[in-house]
Amino acid sequence: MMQRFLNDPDDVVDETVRGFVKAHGAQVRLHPSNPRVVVSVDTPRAGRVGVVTGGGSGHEPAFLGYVGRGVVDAVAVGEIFSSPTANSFADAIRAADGGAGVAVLFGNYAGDTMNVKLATRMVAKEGIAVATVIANDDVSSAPLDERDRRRGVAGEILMWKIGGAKAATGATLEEVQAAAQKAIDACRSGGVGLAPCTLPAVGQPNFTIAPGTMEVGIGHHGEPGMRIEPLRAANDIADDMLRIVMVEHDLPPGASVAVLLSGLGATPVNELYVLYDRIESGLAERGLRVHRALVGNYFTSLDMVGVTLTVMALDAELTALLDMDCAAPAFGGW
Amino acid sequence: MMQRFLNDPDDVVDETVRGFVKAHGAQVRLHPSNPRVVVSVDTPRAGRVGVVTGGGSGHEPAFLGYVGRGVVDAVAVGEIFSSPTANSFADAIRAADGGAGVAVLFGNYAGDTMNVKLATRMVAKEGIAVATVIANDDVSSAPLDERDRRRGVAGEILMWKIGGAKAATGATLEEVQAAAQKAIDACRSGGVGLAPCTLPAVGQPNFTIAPGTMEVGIGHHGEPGMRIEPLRAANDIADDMLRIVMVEHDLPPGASVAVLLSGLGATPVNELYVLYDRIESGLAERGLRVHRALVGNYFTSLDMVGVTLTVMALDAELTALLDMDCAAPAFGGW
Amino acid sequence: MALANRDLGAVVAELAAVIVAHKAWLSELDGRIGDGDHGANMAKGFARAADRVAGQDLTLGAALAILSDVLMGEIGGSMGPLYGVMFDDMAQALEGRDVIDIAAVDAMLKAALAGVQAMGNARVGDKTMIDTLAPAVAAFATHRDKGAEEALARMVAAAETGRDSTIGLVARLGRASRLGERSRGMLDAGAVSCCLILTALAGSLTKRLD
Amino acid sequence: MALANRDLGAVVAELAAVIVAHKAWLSELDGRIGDGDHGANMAKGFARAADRVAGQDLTLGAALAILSDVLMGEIGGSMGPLYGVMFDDMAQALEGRDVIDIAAVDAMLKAALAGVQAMGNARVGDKTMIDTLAPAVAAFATHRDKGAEEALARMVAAAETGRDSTIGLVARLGRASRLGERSRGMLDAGAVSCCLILTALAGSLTKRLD
Ligand SMILES: Nc1ncnc2c1ncn2[C@@H]1O[C@H](COP(=O)(O)OP(=O)(O)O)[C@@H](O)[C@H]1O
Ligand SMILES: Nc1ncnc2c1ncn2[C@@H]1O[C@H](COP(=O)(O)OP(=O)(O)O)[C@@H](O)[C@H]1O
Ligand SMILES: [Mg+2]
Ligand SMILES: [Mg+2]
Ligand SMILES: [Mg+2]
Ligand SMILES: [Mg+2]
Repeated sequence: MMQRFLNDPDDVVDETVRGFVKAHGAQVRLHPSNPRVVVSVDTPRAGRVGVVTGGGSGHEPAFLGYVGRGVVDAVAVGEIFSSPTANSFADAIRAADGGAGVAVLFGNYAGDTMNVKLATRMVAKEGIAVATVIANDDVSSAPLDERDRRRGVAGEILMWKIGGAKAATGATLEEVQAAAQKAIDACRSGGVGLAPCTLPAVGQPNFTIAPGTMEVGIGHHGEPGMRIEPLRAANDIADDMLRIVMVEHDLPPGASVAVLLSGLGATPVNELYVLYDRIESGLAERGLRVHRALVGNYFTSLDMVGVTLTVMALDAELTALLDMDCAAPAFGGW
Repeated sequence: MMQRFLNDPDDVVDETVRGFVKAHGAQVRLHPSNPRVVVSVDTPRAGRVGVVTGGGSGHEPAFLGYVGRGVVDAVAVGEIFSSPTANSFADAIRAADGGAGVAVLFGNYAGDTMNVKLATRMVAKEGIAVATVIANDDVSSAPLDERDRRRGVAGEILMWKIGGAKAATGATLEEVQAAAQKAIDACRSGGVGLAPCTLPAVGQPNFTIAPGTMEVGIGHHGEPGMRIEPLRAANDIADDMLRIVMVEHDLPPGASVAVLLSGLGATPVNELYVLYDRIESGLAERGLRVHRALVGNYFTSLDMVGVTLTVMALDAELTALLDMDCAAPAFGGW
Repeated sequence: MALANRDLGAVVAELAAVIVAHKAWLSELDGRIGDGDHGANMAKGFARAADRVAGQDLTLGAALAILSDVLMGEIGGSMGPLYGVMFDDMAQALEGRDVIDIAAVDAMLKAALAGVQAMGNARVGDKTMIDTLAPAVAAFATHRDKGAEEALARMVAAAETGRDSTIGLVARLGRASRLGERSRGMLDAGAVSCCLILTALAGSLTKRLD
Repeated sequence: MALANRDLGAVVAELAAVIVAHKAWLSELDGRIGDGDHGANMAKGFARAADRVAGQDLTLGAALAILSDVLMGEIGGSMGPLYGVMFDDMAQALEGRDVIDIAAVDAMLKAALAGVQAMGNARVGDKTMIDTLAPAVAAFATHRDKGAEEALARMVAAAETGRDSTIGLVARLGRASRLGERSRGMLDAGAVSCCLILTALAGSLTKRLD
């Protein structure tokens, strides 16, 4: 028995999108003809590069929560844990196009890659230039020398922020693409799962994490991680996650980073802070300074118990773009 | 076996507060001598009324997340689900005092009431004027004619917002108190629980919700609600909650409301929007307009699966104060 | 009865020892109809107070004031303020007294009851520590003419009867009141801790009379 | 073989009927090593396409183009683009043809394979629908001289062998690849649906030849 707030599981995505647009009507609107596309009220901006993303549902507030001023212009919404259609990506691209081209910044999943490829083909006929960046920040999903096989996880949020900020400066499509690529290249992420998630249409956990154990390196849909091991104390987990994401970061003492610690849906908020307490100490021990920290449910996986840690290495350009003003439902703001 | 991110359960509150202050150091700081008091970096403001709250931990981002510019000046932090000490309330009051008195806006729980009473006695000797408002927005916790027995739940957030905004206008202590009182009087809240929460130190659920059932009217610590009934579809639950909070609201068609729909910790974010979709439709059917909606994990109960719905009736004054600019970690903002 | 009011800090240590010894039991009782932290709350506060009075030459009032400070300052929840005020008011009732005589104990007990009632607004029958405290205080006053030892013994007996009366009561205050009828049939944790305190206090005083 | 290329919309309806009939089976297979939605994804897309072609006088190419549109436009995940491109490229291979002859079928099948490979970059042995499609297309080409009926039968036989070969394979692409060695021993859902489609297509064409 699922203890969840659901109607017909087949309707959950439409209902989520509808409720989201109702709640955040000051910032976003539904595409007039495609109920699986959400568009910023500021979009399109003539002469500016549009920023688009999209992905499966069940990760709320990702992806649609990052639509807003100075972040993402339009988002394509898929079924739960399933890529949006090519049509939806194409409609999002069309909605975001202000005549200067559109950067599609998405995660490295086969379905998304193929649907973006198709969508790009569709809008090319209409003369819309598209550049893509494929996020691959999840270090546990493949070794470094096969980085193009790594999946995209919460680092995507920082990629969108940087890409959106660059677009807001009036940069060209190539410049926006380069900034977003630089952003995701500067990100390393790793997740830990303590309890699995249940897809509404399935009604039972779609993988297993035995009580007393945890899955280190878990993916955002429950993809198996690097290892299953006995559940340890929060501080040990924090240390381990930090090691996993820092191993490929070669940062001199005094360098700045941005940190994103996201709950996966059913993790109590206070425990995110328990972990963050230790993570920031670990960064300080490495001589690093946290320029900005985001702690909360930023990129979830339905009701999974777990977290994703993302550390982004900052230089002057990324810092300036990261700090640029923006507004989107998932970033809150009054 | 608890699948949770914890160290020694006795340390969870200190670790949470420490992590919180590290993550949000641009907005808040720890009290220099009391590690259970968090203070806004803007506080105290000379000649302005201070706003203080406090309560047990386990409700993050409440209470400490509402410390910030134009909301709460200082917060006293208690053990999990247990009132802060009188000393902590007194230190929060002292920290918030800018010479114009301090409004302590808190929830109707015996421990909080007594500790605020004691704290008020302590600071009175130092010449600090204190006015209190006790939130009692939870309609399920007592009948209307025993309103002073009703507990305070998520409506407290709107009370803090209104009280903080009023203080920011330079209002007197009496005016701030009156505005906060008016705010909470305009709020009605009701919760539904689908799965219980587990206190770190206890290690097993501290009450039971049988699978296949739900507790309508549940309190923020699992206090028994109005009735236990079979789990129903999200739309039915939304309709029921709306009925429960609207029954005491007598609003003419065309009136405006603010809506706060908070997850209780382990509720998937998308399901909050599924509920909100229906709730806003229900308000529209009643001819009401949602002036502002907050949907997210605003006031939680550890890892409880459930939600609280708060509807606040707005008039011109409350609308203006609600819309006033503010910034606090729990409200996000870039 | 006429006890020199000095070197009595140990009385607080003796109260603390009893509370700490019953920590698990108090939490278990609170767990049945409350949130299960009464033993932890109490033991933490009393143990800290015992540490602070240790090795000092204190009057009973001064020792109780320290206990009160710790409870009010460091223990949240309901117990901090309720027992905090109780011991503070007891200390105030002893202020300026060089000897602890029957009148002093009577004043002290009456102050304890008044303090807890002013803070918590509980009445007899609400299933709280008041169900122990009120009859105990009354019994001492009634029997004070019979001498300290007898009056203290009567107080303890009344406290025990009061404590046990909570089994048959439905909680009307505090967390247990959420349970309504389901709270009947169990001892109230605060009534039990209050009885432990009064009993230990009586023992400490009686012992010093000998 | 020389089939007039009109009134062939029903072929798509026949493909859809087979897919819908096997919805649960396809999902169950996907559930073992994927996310369990293959049957639902496929049935939704094919059933919608069947609705759209119903009652229309269409060429095979036009009907396949409608199927492709529905899959690309309304079905996300991997199947939308993979089968979407496959049917789109099949339709393009038939463009301008008045009759469906062996050369047309051969061109159509080769286009299907090229389309899926261009979109998904899978190779034989990766445990995907390609393990069905590639040998089936090759078999038809090899045996086209033996006449349509025989060549189609060879194609179906090769598709079945290819489908069954996935049991022994470890998935290197798609969701099942997460499982590594654990994906061995199970049929691949896409290989099964692809075999169903090719078999149904062969049946529809053969039937109309008689
Ligand atoms: N208003 C009150 N007046 C007197 N005693 C009270 C009152 N409310 C609660 N109590 C006592 O407090 C006890 C519970 O204490 P404790 O468990 O330490 O605090 P909490 O209820 O905050 O967890 C109850 O058993 C009851 O005897
Ligand atoms: N790159 C690819 N090329 C060809 N076929 C693929 C590829 N990736 C996956 N597949 C096929 O897709 C099937 C799964 O389809 P489906 O379950 O509908 O999509 P999803 O994997 O998005 O849930 C697999 O069984 C496999 O045959
Ligand atoms: Mg899928
Ligand atoms: Mg307690
Ligand atoms: Mg208790
Ligand atoms: Mg699948």
